[in-house]
Amino acid sequence: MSEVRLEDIIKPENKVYSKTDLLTDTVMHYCPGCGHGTAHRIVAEVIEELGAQNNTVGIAPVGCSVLAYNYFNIDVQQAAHGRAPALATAVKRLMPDRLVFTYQGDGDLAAIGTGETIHACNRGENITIIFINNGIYGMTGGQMAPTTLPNMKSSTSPFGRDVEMMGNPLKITELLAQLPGTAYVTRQAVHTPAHVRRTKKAIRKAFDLQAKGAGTTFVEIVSNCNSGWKMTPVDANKWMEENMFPYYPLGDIKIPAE
Amino acid sequence: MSEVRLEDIIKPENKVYSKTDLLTDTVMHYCPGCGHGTAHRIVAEVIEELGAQNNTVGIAPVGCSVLAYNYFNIDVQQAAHGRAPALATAVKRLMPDRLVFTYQGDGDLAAIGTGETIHACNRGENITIIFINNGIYGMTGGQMAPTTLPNMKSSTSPFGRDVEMMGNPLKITELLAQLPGTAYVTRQAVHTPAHVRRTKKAIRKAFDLQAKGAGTTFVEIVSNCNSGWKMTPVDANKWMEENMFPYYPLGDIKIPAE
Amino acid sequence: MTEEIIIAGFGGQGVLSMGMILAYSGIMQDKEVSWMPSYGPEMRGGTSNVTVIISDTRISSPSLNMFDTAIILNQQSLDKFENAVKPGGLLIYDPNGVNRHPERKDINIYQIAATDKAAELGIARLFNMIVLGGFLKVKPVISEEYIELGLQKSLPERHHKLIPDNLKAVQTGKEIIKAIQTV
Amino acid sequence: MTEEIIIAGFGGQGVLSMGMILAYSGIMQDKEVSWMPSYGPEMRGGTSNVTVIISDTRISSPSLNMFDTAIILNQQSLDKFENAVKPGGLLIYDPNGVNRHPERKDINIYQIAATDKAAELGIARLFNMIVLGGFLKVKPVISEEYIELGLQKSLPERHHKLIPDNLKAVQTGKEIIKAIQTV
Amino acid sequence: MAIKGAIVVDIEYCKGCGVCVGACPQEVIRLSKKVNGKGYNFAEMQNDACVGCSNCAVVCPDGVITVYRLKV
Amino acid sequence: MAIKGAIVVDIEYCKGCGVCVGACPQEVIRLSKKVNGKGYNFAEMQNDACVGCSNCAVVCPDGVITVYRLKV
Amino acid sequence: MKELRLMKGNEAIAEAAIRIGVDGYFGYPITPQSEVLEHLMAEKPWEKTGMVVLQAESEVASINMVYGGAACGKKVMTTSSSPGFSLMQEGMSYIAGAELPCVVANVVRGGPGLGTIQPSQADYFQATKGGGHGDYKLITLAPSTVQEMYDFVGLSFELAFKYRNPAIILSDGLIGQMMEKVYLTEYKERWSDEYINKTFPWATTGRAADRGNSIITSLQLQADKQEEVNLRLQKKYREIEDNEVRYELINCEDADYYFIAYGSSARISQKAMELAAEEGIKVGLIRPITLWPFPTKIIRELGQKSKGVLSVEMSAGQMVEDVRLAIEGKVKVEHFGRFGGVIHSPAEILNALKTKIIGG
Amino acid sequence: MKELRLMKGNEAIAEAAIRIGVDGYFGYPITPQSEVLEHLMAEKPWEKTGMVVLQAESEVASINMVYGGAACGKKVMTTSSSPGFSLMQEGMSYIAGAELPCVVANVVRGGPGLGTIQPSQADYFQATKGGGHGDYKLITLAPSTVQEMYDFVGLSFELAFKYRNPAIILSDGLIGQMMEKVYLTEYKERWSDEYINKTFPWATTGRAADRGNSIITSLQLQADKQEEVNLRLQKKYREIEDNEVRYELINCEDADYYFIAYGSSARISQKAMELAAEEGIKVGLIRPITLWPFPTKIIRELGQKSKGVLSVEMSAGQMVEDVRLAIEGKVKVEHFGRFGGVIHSPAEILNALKTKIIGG
Ligand SMILES: Cc1ncc(C[n+]2csc(CCOP(=O)(O)OP(=O)(O)O)c2C)c(N)n1
Ligand SMILES: Cc1ncc(C[n+]2csc(CCOP(=O)(O)OP(=O)(O)O)c2C)c(N)n1
Ligand code: SF4
Ligand code: SF4
Ligand code: SF4
Ligand code: SF4
Ligand code: SF4
Ligand code: SF4
Ligand SMILES: [Mg+2]
Ligand SMILES: [Mg+2]
Repeated sequence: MSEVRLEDIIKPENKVYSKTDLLTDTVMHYCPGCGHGTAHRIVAEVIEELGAQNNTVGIAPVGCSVLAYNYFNIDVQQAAHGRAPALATAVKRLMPDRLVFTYQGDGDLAAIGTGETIHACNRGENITIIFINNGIYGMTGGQMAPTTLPNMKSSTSPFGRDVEMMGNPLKITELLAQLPGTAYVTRQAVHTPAHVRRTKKAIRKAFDLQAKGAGTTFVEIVSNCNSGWKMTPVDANKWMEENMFPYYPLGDIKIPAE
Repeated sequence: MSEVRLEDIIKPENKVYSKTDLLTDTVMHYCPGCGHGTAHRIVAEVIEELGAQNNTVGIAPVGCSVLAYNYFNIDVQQAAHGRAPALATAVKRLMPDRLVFTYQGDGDLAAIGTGETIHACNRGENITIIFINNGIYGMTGGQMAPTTLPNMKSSTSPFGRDVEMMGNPLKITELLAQLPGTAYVTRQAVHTPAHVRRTKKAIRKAFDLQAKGAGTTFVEIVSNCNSGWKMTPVDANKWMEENMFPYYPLGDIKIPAE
Repeated sequence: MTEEIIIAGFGGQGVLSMGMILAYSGIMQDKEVSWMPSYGPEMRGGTSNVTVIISDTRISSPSLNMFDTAIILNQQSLDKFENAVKPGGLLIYDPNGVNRHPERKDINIYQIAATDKAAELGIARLFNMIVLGGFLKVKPVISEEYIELGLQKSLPERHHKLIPDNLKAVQTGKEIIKAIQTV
Repeated sequence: MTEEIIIAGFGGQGVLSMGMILAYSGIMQDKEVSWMPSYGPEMRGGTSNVTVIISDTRISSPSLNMFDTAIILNQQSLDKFENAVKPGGLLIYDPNGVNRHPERKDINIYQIAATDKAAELGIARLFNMIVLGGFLKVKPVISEEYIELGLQKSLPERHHKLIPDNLKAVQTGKEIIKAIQTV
Repeated sequence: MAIKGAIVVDIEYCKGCGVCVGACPQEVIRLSKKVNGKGYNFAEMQNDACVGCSNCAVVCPDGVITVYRLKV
Repeated sequence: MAIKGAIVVDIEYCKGCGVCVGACPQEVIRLSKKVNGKGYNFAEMQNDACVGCSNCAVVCPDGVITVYRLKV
Repeated sequence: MKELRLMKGNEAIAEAAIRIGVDGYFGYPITPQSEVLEHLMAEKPWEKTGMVVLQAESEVASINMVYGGAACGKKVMTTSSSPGFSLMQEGMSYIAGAELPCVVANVVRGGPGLGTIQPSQADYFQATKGGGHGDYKLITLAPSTVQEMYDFVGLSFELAFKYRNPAIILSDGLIGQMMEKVYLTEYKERWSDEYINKTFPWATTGRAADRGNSIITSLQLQADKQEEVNLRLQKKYREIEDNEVRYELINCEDADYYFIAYGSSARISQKAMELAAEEGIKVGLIRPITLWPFPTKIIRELGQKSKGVLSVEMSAGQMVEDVRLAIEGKVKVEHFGRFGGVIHSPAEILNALKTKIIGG
Repeated sequence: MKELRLMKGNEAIAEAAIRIGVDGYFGYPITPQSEVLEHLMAEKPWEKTGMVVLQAESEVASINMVYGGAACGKKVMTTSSSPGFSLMQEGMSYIAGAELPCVVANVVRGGPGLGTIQPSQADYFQATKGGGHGDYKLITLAPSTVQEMYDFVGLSFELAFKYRNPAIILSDGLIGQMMEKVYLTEYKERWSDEYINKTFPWATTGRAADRGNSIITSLQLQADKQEEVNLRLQKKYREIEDNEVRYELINCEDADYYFIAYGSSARISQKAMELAAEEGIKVGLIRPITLWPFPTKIIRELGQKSKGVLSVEMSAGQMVEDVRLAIEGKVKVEHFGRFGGVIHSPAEILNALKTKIIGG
């Protein structure tokens, strides 16, 4: 077999996978191994597949993904911390034929933005929320998030999250699934190829449902913050499987009736 | 029987019921027949029964019950709209041996205060929340609340609440019951003697659980806003039974394990 | 001509709408008008008042402390506004429920038993139009025909059929108002 | 005496802690000190720098544009700070990964191959102490003994056992620094 | 042994809402034709069937009813 | 018929996170001893066992892997 | 002939919004301005012009909805009263930083805190100096009639879009609740998507091949870049100061003294001026219509040559600082205010002129 | 001897809070001040002094927790940075209206909007004029060293309780992030319940037979009552203005010119002053320590007799208005600022003095 040389394989006509053009060429500022990058890519791939590049408005949060607008080659608004669902509400209502999604971290969505998240979902705003749950405030240096696990260390729970004092991790996704306004609520991950493919399908499904006017679609992605967790990326992914997934089990939480 | 004259009956030693001294003599500003007054009275009666008059801090909201501090003869703080649970959190943590409760309307608690409510409950703050759900913003003139029923008229849904446009009524109480931080969650009413007595028991139970450090206790009272609903008090109570109760069924939603 | 009026009474007495009809009628007669209510939280009960100004020229302040005319519909309002009538001005009041009657000597005082009359005629809802009629009798700042136009503009279409009754009540008011003191 | 220093390099090179040890040592020697870091969002990577001032008198501005000494640990920082050295001042740099060497003629330039040395000795974590040693060799603004006290104060108790190794690295730095140009 | 009850309504504080009327199992209460100082038709006993059960007082939003009971 | 694959890593954009390494079913990838301009040990092919399954590219957070596949 | 209506100030805002072709209103009830949302809901403009109306869950949500809508190049607005406007301060700063055109009306009530629901002008500083963080300015219009409440909706949007800057209407409970004659304008169509795309290439309406992708943000992690943003903003602010000062002069021809008053206070001061004239005191009224940009020049010009100036506000003294900055110590400047929801009487104002300025 | 530590300004705030016996801290992370909460969580003061520390769900929650705690007569505080402080404006107005003593530190960053996380002083207006609604004032202290970050925590609480008024520490990313020597004070015990009950009868600690029930509110539905509240507040503010002005004079003995600068800018201006001295230009520095009450009197006194005054701020020009109000047009007043997160260099400041004042 070794007679096939690399040069023979590496030819444009043999290309089976490369980064979508819907992402710009700007180097992402994320830490090595951070799931944000992967999540960005599959969102972009779905938009590309839908041919919706010129018909989409994304809303970036405050959090590590605040600069998402530098990477997505689509129109993006950068929202105040926690308020992305409010922006998305207005955008979608004013331009109902656009594909509108927010991309938010767990601090953004489940702490300061709790009210906006719940009410947008409760109104059944016809938007998609992509929710990156890394159990920590990445951008500001690894503080405790609403989703930080019991006993998990962070810079504001340096001896581990003490649930007596600091409360329980908030399973906001399960709460949102209770609201009649949400059409599709799922929890996924992006640390292995299989999970990436499954998550991409989930995003596709969410966007398709949005196009049908089904109501709010919500895709949680449990991800790592290797920097905030103070681990190597590979260790972080392993830790995530062992610790985050039992608490935040992957899978669909609510799927449309029909 | 008619030989017993009224003067014989109406004597101090025959008194079986009168307004508790834990309420001041100030005339309540509530509209005739408004449930706020009844709710105040039974909260006051429970505090009196517990001998907790000098050991209680109440938090009044912004809403018709903003002036609750004029009626309760206990220490009261008046909170910004929606923020009563944040105040109560601090009060209880700083003075853990006090009985601390908030008294909030549906606009206050379930619209602007959604974040504070959910996070106080999620942290399991050892406080009691008394939640008056009258399906409307009473104080400001009968605007739609998060809890306004489908097709129900209000000054901001003059043709009835259109759930497509304005979203579904938010059953916040059911959501809060999902949180591990809440110890006791119940829904009651105060428009008939039987309901009043039952609700009083619920409040007693909530306060007792708080004394035991059980976590957040939450008593919803479905009530009328005859003024906002534009009905007589008696009609309003009837309408409430027929329309509010099916949507907000009375009874315990979560009771402590043991 | 500038007429500065305060109308004051209980919440449910139609104080605000009386003022509004007056103002709308003023507009129909090509006057400048302003209508400034007291306002408070929603709860039922309590007193309510409105300042109405009708003028031939641009109106400066819509909020005033002294008035040409005070139309008073309960005791509390009488206590509050009796002294706010300009010397030589007009005070009209409904004696129903009033136990301390106006005492000023330097103003014109009229009584209108509109509550009783309305009850008698079974037109409680038009009580305020009776009062309005009384006022217009004493001070015809707006001509008859414009009141009808004012009603047309201020009432929603579906209530237009009630306009004749309204006008009749105005007429009644003109008939029953009586002078107590003129200066 | 006032010594105004900038230390600049990659995020992971211990730039900030080097500055902190220097500052703490200054305190132990009864100097006035200030330590002003560049700071940014959390994400790993990127450059990092800190301004350290050690003085016998009250320090006015903790933030400066010109420095007595620049301690430079990568190319980007060299590009950025070469011109921020005062004429006659000192520039120390680690040549590892540097392809454009300093060009100024009016300053003292020293090289310290701390990266290589640290790798060679298997003490990558003490890389910054080697650099510190080199600086102190050239400018002994802090006496030896106070560096040890500074380490004691700045390291958490549980790391005190590493102090001898730190001091050894400082010693190494003093040995390996070499002058490129003196003015 | 019979039980005789009576209520005293604090007339000036009563708002005439009528909630007590329907709450009374004995149909003791009615709203008066008279009004109080605030213009409300206050509650009053219309017969002597009161058994002092306190239902009326318990639902009165303004807490203006005091209840008495005598075993005769 | 066999399938031969190959990947091209955009070395300067690779952050050396190593996530692709574990994702490859064929153990094709390793992190280089060399570093790129930003100081990262970038990913590289260590053998010719690649089957072009794209797993590595799909999990690469920075999308720096391009995958080629040839049926031979 | 234009349609004539007797309307509350609040209703006039709502009606103007519908008629000038506003695309979206997002608001939360609060006295004394709830009639804005109520009027809109009753009029169902979504059936007439396609205007979106939504009751938000809070003022924080409202202002961020406005951000989202404005970022699409749509005409969007919200209204509130003092405590609600305070909650919007982060949002206002973001909107100013991202240079989004939009309109916010604050129908001011007495503060601080929950205060009272009666009229006040004590939110002047908040509006004109910046209640939010950072160096930014809001174009601030102060209506003093119900007609102006109506007219300024259109004017605010015009200025907002002209400068890509938020504009606010600073009114109060008096103007909001009072009724006056209003001449209504014809219904205008809302802007079409094509118009928006062509006119506002910055708007995030969905990427277009010819302009690439639009980004709306107020973030610049690098300080020097953020300084550039600020320099651009400051340049724009100077331009607005040069071009958009608006005021009204009443009886200023040969005045010895001046009242400086805006909004409701200007109305009441006008009455005080009438009373003064009766006593032979010559007072003029300078009524700032734009509070920012503030009519510094005219106040300086007229005021410095007068015998004294009285700043009349329903506050403890806020605008008076801008008046002092204009007068530069040349003549006496005093403040007269009632506050916490109390409206001054014309007689009081005249009296203040006599004691604080003429006799003072 | 006092304990000596090398600390960040943010850590100094946290350490001071523990040592002076603060009862509760409630805060939400934001750069550049997250070290405050982090330091507290690492130190576990609840084990040392019983201090409560809680990470809130937002800044809105933090400030309202502070309201609740302060209403109990407890020493409570929060810290944030610009966008977070903007979110607290409703709360600040309530706290001022309810007259609650508490301390809030704003470690300012470049705005507007999300801006940048680098140092700025562009929240001066917000702090001193009132970012929230209504007529109220915050006692505003501007530390310019890490030691002052430490010391002003105690001082702020002292003033806050003395006047039942919120106090804020207006710092910035430079002072927050830099390390300097700090002399730490001894641990003080927190106030006992008995002490609080006795000293603060207004506090809602649970009704007591001798004082009846306490009510903490900022509501007065009747305007005249609300005006009384405001009159009481204004009286208190005048008292604070009379008693609590603090400033530092550096080299002011025979200065021809003055820099007016606070916080970080004062540090940098001091360096500029050194550079000026080298060139024989006699400049003094007036450093306001309290921004409100503003040291108007001393600036007027010295400044009006000088050849010109330069207000140096990391903003587009905010404090300069107060300087102008003090100088009253008597001598030239100019502003020099860098902004959006850029820190001015000493040389630039000197240059600005030369071009804007001396040569200008
Ligand atoms: C009003 C406000 N408060 C706080 C912050 C500071 N802040 C920026 S990002 C962030 C948390 C980010 O965490 P998360 O949403 O989980 O995103 P991640 O970085 O983990 O992806 C915080 C608190 C801010 N910018 N604005
Ligand atoms: C920040 C803020 N927004 C809005 C208001 C106006 N406001 C006062 S009470 C109220 C709603 C009250 O409704 P609810 O909580 O249901 O109480 P109810 O009066 O029905 O008992 C609103 C919106 C306010 N005071 N503050
Ligand atoms: S800090 Fe955490 S979330 Fe942010 S880029 Fe790094 S790893 Fe990702
Ligand atoms: S408005 Fe409604 S809630 Fe308020 S007092 Fe009246 S009936 Fe009760
Ligand atoms: S329930 Fe109370 S307030 Fe209502 S009518 Fe009866 S006694 Fe009067
Ligand atoms: S006590 Fe019972 S029986 Fe007597 S009036 Fe009241 S409800 Fe009727
Ligand atoms: S996953 Fe991507 S960035 Fe990470 S090492 Fe592999 S190629 Fe490099
Ligand atoms: S394409 Fe598949 S086989 Fe080839 S390197 Fe990538 S993961 Fe391995
Ligand atoms: Mg996160
Ligand atoms: Mg309600």
